[in-house]
Amino acid sequence: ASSNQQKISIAGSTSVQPVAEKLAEAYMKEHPNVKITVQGGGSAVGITSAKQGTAQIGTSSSALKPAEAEGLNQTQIAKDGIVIVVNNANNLTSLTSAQVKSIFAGNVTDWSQIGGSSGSISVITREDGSGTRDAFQKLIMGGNGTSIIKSAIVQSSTEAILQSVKGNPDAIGYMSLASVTSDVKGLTIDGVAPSEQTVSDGTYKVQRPFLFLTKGTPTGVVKDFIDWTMSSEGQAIVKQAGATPMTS
Amino acid sequence: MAKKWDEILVEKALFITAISSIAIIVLIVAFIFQQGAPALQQVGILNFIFGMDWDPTNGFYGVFPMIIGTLGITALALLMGVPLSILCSLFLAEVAPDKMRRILTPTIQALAGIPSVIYGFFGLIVLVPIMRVYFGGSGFSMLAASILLTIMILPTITSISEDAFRSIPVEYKEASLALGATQWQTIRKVIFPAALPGVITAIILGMGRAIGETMAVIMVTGNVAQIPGSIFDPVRALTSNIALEMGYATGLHYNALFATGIVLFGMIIILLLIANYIHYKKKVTIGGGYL
Amino acid sequence: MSEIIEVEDLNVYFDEAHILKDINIKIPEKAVTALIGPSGCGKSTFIRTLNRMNDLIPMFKKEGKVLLDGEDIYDPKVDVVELRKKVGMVFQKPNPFPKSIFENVAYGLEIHGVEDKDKIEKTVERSLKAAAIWDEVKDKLDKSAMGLSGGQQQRLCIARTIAVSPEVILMDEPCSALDPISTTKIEDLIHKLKKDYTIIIVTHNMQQATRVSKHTAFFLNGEIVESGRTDKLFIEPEDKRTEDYITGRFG
Amino acid sequence: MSEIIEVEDLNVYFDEAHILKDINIKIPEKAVTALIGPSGCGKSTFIRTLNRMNDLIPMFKKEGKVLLDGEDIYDPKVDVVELRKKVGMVFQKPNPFPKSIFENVAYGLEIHGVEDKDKIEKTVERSLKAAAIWDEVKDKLDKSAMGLSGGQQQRLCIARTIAVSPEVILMDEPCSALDPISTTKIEDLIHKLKKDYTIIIVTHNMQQATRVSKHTAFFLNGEIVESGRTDKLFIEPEDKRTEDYITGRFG
Amino acid sequence: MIKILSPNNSQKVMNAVLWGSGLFTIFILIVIIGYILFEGLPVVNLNFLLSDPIDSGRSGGIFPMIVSTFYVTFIAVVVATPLGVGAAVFLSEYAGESRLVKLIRFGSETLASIPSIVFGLFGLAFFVVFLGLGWSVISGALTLSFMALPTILRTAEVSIETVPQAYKEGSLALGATKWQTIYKVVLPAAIPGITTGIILGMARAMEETAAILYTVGAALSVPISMFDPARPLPLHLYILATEGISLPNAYGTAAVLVILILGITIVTNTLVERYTKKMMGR
Ligand SMILES: Nc1ncnc2c1ncn2[C@@H]1O[C@H](COP(=O)(O)OP(=O)(O)OP(=O)(O)O)[C@@H](O)[C@H]1O
Ligand SMILES: Nc1ncnc2c1ncn2[C@@H]1O[C@H](COP(=O)(O)OP(=O)(O)OP(=O)(O)O)[C@@H](O)[C@H]1O
Ligand SMILES: [Mg+2]
Ligand SMILES: [Mg+2]
Ligand SMILES: O=P([O-])([O-])[O-]
Repeated sequence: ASSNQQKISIAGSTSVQPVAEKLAEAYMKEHPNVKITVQGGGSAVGITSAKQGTAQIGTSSSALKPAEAEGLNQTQIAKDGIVIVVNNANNLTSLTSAQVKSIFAGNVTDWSQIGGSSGSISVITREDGSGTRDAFQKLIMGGNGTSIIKSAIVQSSTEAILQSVKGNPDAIGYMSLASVTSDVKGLTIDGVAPSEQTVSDGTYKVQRPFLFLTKGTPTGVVKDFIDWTMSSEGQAIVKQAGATPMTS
Repeated sequence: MAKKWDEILVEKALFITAISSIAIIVLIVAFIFQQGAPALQQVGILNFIFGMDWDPTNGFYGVFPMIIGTLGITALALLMGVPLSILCSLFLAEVAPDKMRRILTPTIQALAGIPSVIYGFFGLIVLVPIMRVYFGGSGFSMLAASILLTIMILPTITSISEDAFRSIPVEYKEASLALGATQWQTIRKVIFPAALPGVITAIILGMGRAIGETMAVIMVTGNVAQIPGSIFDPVRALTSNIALEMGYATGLHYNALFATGIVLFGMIIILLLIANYIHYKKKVTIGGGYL
Repeated sequence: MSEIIEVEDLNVYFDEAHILKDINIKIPEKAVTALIGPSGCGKSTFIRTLNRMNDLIPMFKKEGKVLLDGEDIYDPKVDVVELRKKVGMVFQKPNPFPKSIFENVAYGLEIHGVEDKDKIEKTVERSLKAAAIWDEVKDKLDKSAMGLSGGQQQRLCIARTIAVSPEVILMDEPCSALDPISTTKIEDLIHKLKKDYTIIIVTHNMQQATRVSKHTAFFLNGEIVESGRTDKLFIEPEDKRTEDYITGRFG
Repeated sequence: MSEIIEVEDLNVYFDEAHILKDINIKIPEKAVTALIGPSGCGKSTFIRTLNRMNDLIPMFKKEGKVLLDGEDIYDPKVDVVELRKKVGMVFQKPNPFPKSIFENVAYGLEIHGVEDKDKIEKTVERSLKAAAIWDEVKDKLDKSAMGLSGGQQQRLCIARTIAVSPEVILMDEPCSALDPISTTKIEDLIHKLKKDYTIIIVTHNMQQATRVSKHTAFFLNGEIVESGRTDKLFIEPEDKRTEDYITGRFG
Repeated sequence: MIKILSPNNSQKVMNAVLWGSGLFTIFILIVIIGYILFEGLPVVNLNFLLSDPIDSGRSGGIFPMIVSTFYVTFIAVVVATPLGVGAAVFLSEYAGESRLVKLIRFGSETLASIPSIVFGLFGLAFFVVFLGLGWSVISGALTLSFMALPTILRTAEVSIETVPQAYKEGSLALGATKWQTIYKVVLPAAIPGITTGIILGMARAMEETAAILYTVGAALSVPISMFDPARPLPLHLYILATEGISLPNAYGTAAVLVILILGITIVTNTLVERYTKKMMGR
């Protein structure tokens, strides 16, 4: 059977990785002659691997910059909501995006300034360049306009944000919707509570794309896989994997 | 003369292994430089090293706070870790009951096999909250990282120096004890000096581990690229800088991360030169004496 | 003359091997006792038991008593360090420290808390002279002791031991690597020392035993076959095996 | 009788220290040559020069020639390994390997390519018997050699050396740690060996020198003061210093 | 401080200090290993050990990861050990104190301080892309072997240098060649130290994440050939933990890894201990 076996390698974003793995698993079940491997490394690895051809499909969890996009064909396979989270002990349940912005810009430094019980705010952010931060920066901070305060604690993964916020009653952070648990509290922003529904229909604004990147237009089995991913069957699996499908 | 051929062959083979280590080093160094040099050129070496701002999105590439961060974390970790590890290795080699040693030695070695991520999570979930409660601030701090590193370098330094202590010929020990020296005097004046080369190697390897460690440090330092006011403030290490952003960096940003690697490399070389200078000064011959 | 050391029913084992069997002996104070016997009979093991040097060997086990000044040195209350200060030892294989010649001899003084440099220097010189090695090393006191010849190392180890003036000095074949002249000098030293110190010397040289010792014990296969005054033991031994051994008719 | 080794104008230095000075000596084949002299005079250094063991000491420097069978052993063309196969050595300080007693003796055979187990076992037994240690170790051949007594280790090292039958055997005080009986046995061995082998022995024991050797060389301060037939040298030495030394009137 | 104390008292103080540090280390060991086992053992059962992961590891087991870990670590150690020990032998026995020696020594120490992520990126550029080995067991293992190399090299060098000269002389005097001497006398005598180096190197290779993140692939299936991608335990738990897939399973994976390593170190140490006892007679 191996003689006509076809291989696809996928590499890149670690946020997309679990989704891609689940897609691959289901696809391989239907197509026993196709072997798909999924490799992490980060969105940058996705971009370079796709460009170099080391991987047939690169993945990214943020919109590409013009220079990065050059020569690449992009397919958005899912959406991912980004939730502003605080400690469960925090008495606030909602904020406006302007309030979040001033907190992250460092203009508001105590919870009492915005109606919470007093406590100096501990701002936790993701690392520069991460898909999550990119989206947050663009949609909350306003593009390159205002930067996140320099003294903010930087954490490099979804789980690390979760644990940091969980462990500190005065913390605030942001993270992928799929990973939010009852350990922390997701805030309603501008009156919209984050949920798959609100992300999917676009009412919840803070979100980012999950992208499949190919060098040029996909062909053959790669094209078939991507098409399948976009089909209702594939999108159902995206949903199972915790991401928000393109169509609800 | 078949034998002679064997010998020459063996020597050549050994030479090749030695050279291959060099080749590996050269390969990696060349790789780092090739990837990092463009950033140094574009940003300017001095701007890069002494720049106070790291903000790739807006084109600022200065690593000075991280140099301080790395030095601080490493120094603090060595300050706590070296004495603890060496005392512990002395404990194992000279004091601990045999049965205890037989369990402890492998367990300490196993400590070297615990993934950094786990150390990181341990730090994040257990250590950071404790630090926050007792020392204020966010808990993310230089000290938290140093404590983790102290534990992480413990197995390297302890195991290697324990071996160094235990390989000192018993004759020396006997001679000292027979003169009425206490065990501690014997350790301090005979065993320790004779084992010094091994201990220094252990420290150097431990220092390497401390400088090079990434994953655990990332989770507990807070990664704030600012010069810390105290050991309770958050900092960012050079290694963290590379690991944090490498996943997303392209173009100049990517090169700048490797340039961070070059700076780190320079620091390592300076630290090693210092360590080797001490090493050279204190060089003792053991196992010598030909009769 | 009183006994400084009394050994009662001493048995020593290394793991299962029974090395010393029912040893009973009294060592007189301020006198020289020689231990003789064929190679491997347990002489070294015996004297290493007297300063508890065998404690370092994990498989060492002992039964019986070793009394020093009436006190059992294996009593848990005994401070081994103090014991070894009182009971010095020159090992069978010369074992200088990997330090300079001077430091080798000064070592014992320093650990005994002597800080006066002058005193240390004087004692080092006196000890090296007594061990008949001063002339050979006086110009290279700061050189490593590892670069000495076998016999020089042996004499250095003697100097190192006498520098700290222990009450009892155990010497395990101290002249084995020495030429007749150096040997004579060491024997002179022993003669001098015995006025104030108790000396136990292991030797393969019967003449040496008769020259230096007042008492002799003859070891064979881990047992003491005979012990007593040297003049008597060598002239009219009680045991046939002793006679055979000292006359070289053995085995 | 021909000379197997000829040493011409040999000078040896350790760094600046001039250890051997203008040594000229011929060693006769299939005979025993004794080297005597006070401790530290250069005997060990001299014999270690004969199998190029001093090459291992970084600061060793030499001038002059050492001819073995007419060939300079320091010639760059010479294969040191072959040389050392021909010229075996028993060291002053016993240095068994940290291996079992059996392996210690079998070692030399194995590296010389002997593979026949039976032959190895026989040779090991024969060598241990010749070195007068067989009875003491025959039941613990698989035990570590490090657990032997000083004298046992010394005899083991002798066994190890003769097991590979070198043409020339250098012995640096091979009986220093041995009792008279073992010593006699080793001397008997030497007598047996000298029929087929050339032996050079360092000894501090004048009687031993007269008993075993045909030729003797007297070393003093790195020089050979006198060398020649043992009977002559000990009865009517030419040099005053030799006379003083052998009669013990020295220094 | 110690100066003012009498030797006797300083002995007592140091005894207390040494015991103190020993007990403190035990405390650390109990806290760290206890923490991992406490958090991780609840999910560990036979099914966890022997089945494939389901849902990226949200449920199911870690069998392929255990296989991957052994596969990758084995190759890494098999490559790094001869290189490291060989180089150490060359440095300590053949090269003298030349420039080259100093350079290699210095280089290997530098190598020991290079961050693992840089090794990972190097591995990606060199093995995966340049040599075209792809994301595979072999790419990951070779990267790890480079990381483990300096520890093995320097540790072996130190222990080879402490072998008493007298052993070497004894062998050479019997007509052994230099290599025979090294192989049959020096290396056996240096075994305890060399094993420590190998164990430390191996432990490093077994726990490393960053260096394999970019090189080994992350396949969830059992690797058969060296060129298959794999997902060793530390990488698996890294993905599980950082992406918030399943923290309990991450700890379970960590617990398994810790137990594996403990098993290996205990067995090796016992063997070495026995061996030394036999050789040294004590
Ligand atoms: N490695 C060395 N470095 C410096 N000097 C040395 C070294 N080895 C020996 N010497 C010196 O060379 C001289 C001769 O030493 P050698 O060992 O040859 O003496 P020896 O005649 O064998 O004495 P002994 O009977 O005591 O063994 C001595 O003065 C000794 O101190
Ligand atoms: N560490 C050890 N382990 C096992 N057996 C040992 C050990 N040390 C000595 N022995 C054995 O104990 C016996 C006595 O040894 P010891 O060293 O006391 O002899 P000795 O009388 O001093 O001999 P020599 O004159 O050769 O030095 C010997 O048979 C020896 O093999
Ligand atoms: Mg003895
Ligand atoms: Mg000598
Ligand atoms: O790995 P990322 O999805 O955060 O780019």
